[in-house]
Amino acid sequence: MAGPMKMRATLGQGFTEVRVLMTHPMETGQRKDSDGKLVPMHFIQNLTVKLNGKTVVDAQISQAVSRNPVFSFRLKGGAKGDKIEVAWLDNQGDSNSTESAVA
Amino acid sequence: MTRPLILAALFAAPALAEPTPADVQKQMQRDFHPRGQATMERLAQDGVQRVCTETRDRPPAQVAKALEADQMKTIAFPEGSLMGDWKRGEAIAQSGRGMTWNDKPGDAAGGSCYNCHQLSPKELSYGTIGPSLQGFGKTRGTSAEVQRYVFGKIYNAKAYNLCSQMPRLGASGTLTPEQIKDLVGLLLDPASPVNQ
Amino acid sequence: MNRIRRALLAALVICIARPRAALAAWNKDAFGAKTAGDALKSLGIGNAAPSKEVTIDAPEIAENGAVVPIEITSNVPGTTALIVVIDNNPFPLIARFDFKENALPFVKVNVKMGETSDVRVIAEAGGKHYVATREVKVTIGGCGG
Amino acid sequence: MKPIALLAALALTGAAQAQDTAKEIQRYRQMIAEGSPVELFEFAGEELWKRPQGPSNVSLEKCDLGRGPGVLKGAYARLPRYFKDADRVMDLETRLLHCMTTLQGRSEKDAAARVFGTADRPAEMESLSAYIAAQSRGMKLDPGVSHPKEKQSIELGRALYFQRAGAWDFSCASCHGEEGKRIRMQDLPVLYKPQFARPVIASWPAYRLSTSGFITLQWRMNDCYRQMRTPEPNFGSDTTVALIHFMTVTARGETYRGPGNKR
Repeated sequence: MAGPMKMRATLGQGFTEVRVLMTHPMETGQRKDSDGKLVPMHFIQNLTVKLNGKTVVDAQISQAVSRNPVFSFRLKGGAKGDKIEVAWLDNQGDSNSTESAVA
Repeated sequence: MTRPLILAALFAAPALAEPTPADVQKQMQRDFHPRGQATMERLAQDGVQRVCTETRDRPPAQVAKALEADQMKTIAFPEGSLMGDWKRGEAIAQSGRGMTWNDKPGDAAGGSCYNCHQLSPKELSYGTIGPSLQGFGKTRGTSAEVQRYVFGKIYNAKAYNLCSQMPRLGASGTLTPEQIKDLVGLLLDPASPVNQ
Repeated sequence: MNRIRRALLAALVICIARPRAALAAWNKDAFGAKTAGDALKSLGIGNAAPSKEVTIDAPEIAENGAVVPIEITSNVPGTTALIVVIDNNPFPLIARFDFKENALPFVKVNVKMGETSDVRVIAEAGGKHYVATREVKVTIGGCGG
Repeated sequence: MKPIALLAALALTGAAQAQDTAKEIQRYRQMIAEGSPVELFEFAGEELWKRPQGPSNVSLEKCDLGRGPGVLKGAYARLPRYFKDADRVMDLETRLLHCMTTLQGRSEKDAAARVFGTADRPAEMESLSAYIAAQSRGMKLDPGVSHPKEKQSIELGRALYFQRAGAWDFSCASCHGEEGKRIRMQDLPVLYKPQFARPVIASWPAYRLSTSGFITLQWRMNDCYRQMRTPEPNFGSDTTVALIHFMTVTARGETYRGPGNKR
């Protein structure tokens, strides 16, 4: 039930900028819903960025990353058409990934 | 070839006339629906609202005087001291609840005071639509007249300044006389943070 | 024969280990720590030297603690990881980013802050740690839009 | 929370520092704009635009937003305006509702059942607004001003802006009537004056940081009236469209740079 993800990888000056947006509630487990009940913790824990199939960034994150996370990473060099893949896994076992080519 | 032009001109002429408050009220009656405690009667302007709309809040002095006198009659001044508990007053001043379509009718409302006024120096998230009331009681004291003025002003601000932007918090049924007394306490009590 | 067996075994190990490794990669102790000190200890970070080569770009004042943008970079040669800690958050460890050779030690992300706090970024390079600190003030607002 | 301590510190410092504060908050907003998840809503909106729905099981791709069926580029910047087929002035959301009923064959009740969403479940109208508005980025706001019904709508909007009503006697101008005022800490733009309307209108609809949801101008009208203690305005009514129309005309000529970000 993972919502949409969106990614853009563009050539910058000497590096490739990867900007990725994910739909995720990033619930801290401390927020109460309208009925006053605590909303259970639900957040992305692992995030990986792959360049042409090889992991280049491996991240562990906490519930303190804002809702609907937006990350930017920079990869060395890079060329048009290089394949970038970003995947995440949350504490409830949900996951999602997206792929795009450097433009 | 000139016919469409003439037609357009005919159409345009009445359309340009600025709608009167009565026209607007009719339009709103068509375009709104009641929800919760917010009934359709709330769209019907009373004399104060109509005059202030028509004159863009600058009513002729004579009209203002007459209507202010009418408004003064709506104020039910309780007997005895009008100075309540400033601590309860502070909570009422902080709360912005009450009278909206999603507030429950029975629940205690607030005065939304901090939305527009500076009061206690401890609260720095205050609005500036109304004047700062910090230190209000310091110079004015707590005489019966001052208490009466403050109570009356909160109960029905329009009795003192016809086109004030301040709601008629007592006359509209938002706050009870007891709550207004607590706000008087907040403004006048020497122990209130407002006067520190 | 032996080589084939070894290769098969290795493949098998990878197959089993992989998903588990992904799950285990989240450092429960470090992320569950209630103080920045405990979190860093769990990550095996002792003394970190203050360094101008580690930079944090963040607003001095954030209108809304739910969304505080930070941009972190390390110019320390051979940086392999960046760790983000927000001292006054209930769980101070925010993130750990490990960079392989093709990634620059740079991240931009929005984080939540419960209150005004120091934001600390620690860079790991050659087994050593370098730190930068920046205070972000958190304010609240009115009724919005 | 220690905002109080912070604000106290701010209050104690001089005017120069107050200026720094304003500058820092400006910088915060700039950084927010660069890292906003607003694109997620644009993305979801694109899917909704192309997804067949309703009894007719067709998408909205043939919907005419004023520049011809299916033309999205620059369409938002030219709204609200008069539509001959409906014989009335429409803003984006009203027009979308029209397309949902006429093209997709949905009942108005169904299409308008849930027009304001939550962070967990954005409304169809919100995502669609994000997608469509984004395709007017960089274009000048150019709402309709010449048709008699457009003129009528603008005048109605102006009159509504100053109409006192509701349990607390408010008009829009009660809060948005004088320069330099604020409610709590929130600045209040004077929306009948071009210099204030321009930056505001050019950034709606928007992602709202405090709720992580997407908000539209129809929502803004609705929630202002709620706080004005009136009954609830009907979604897409002439009243809400006229107010949006009046304010957009006041902001006319400004370059559209939304969907924006609100606190």
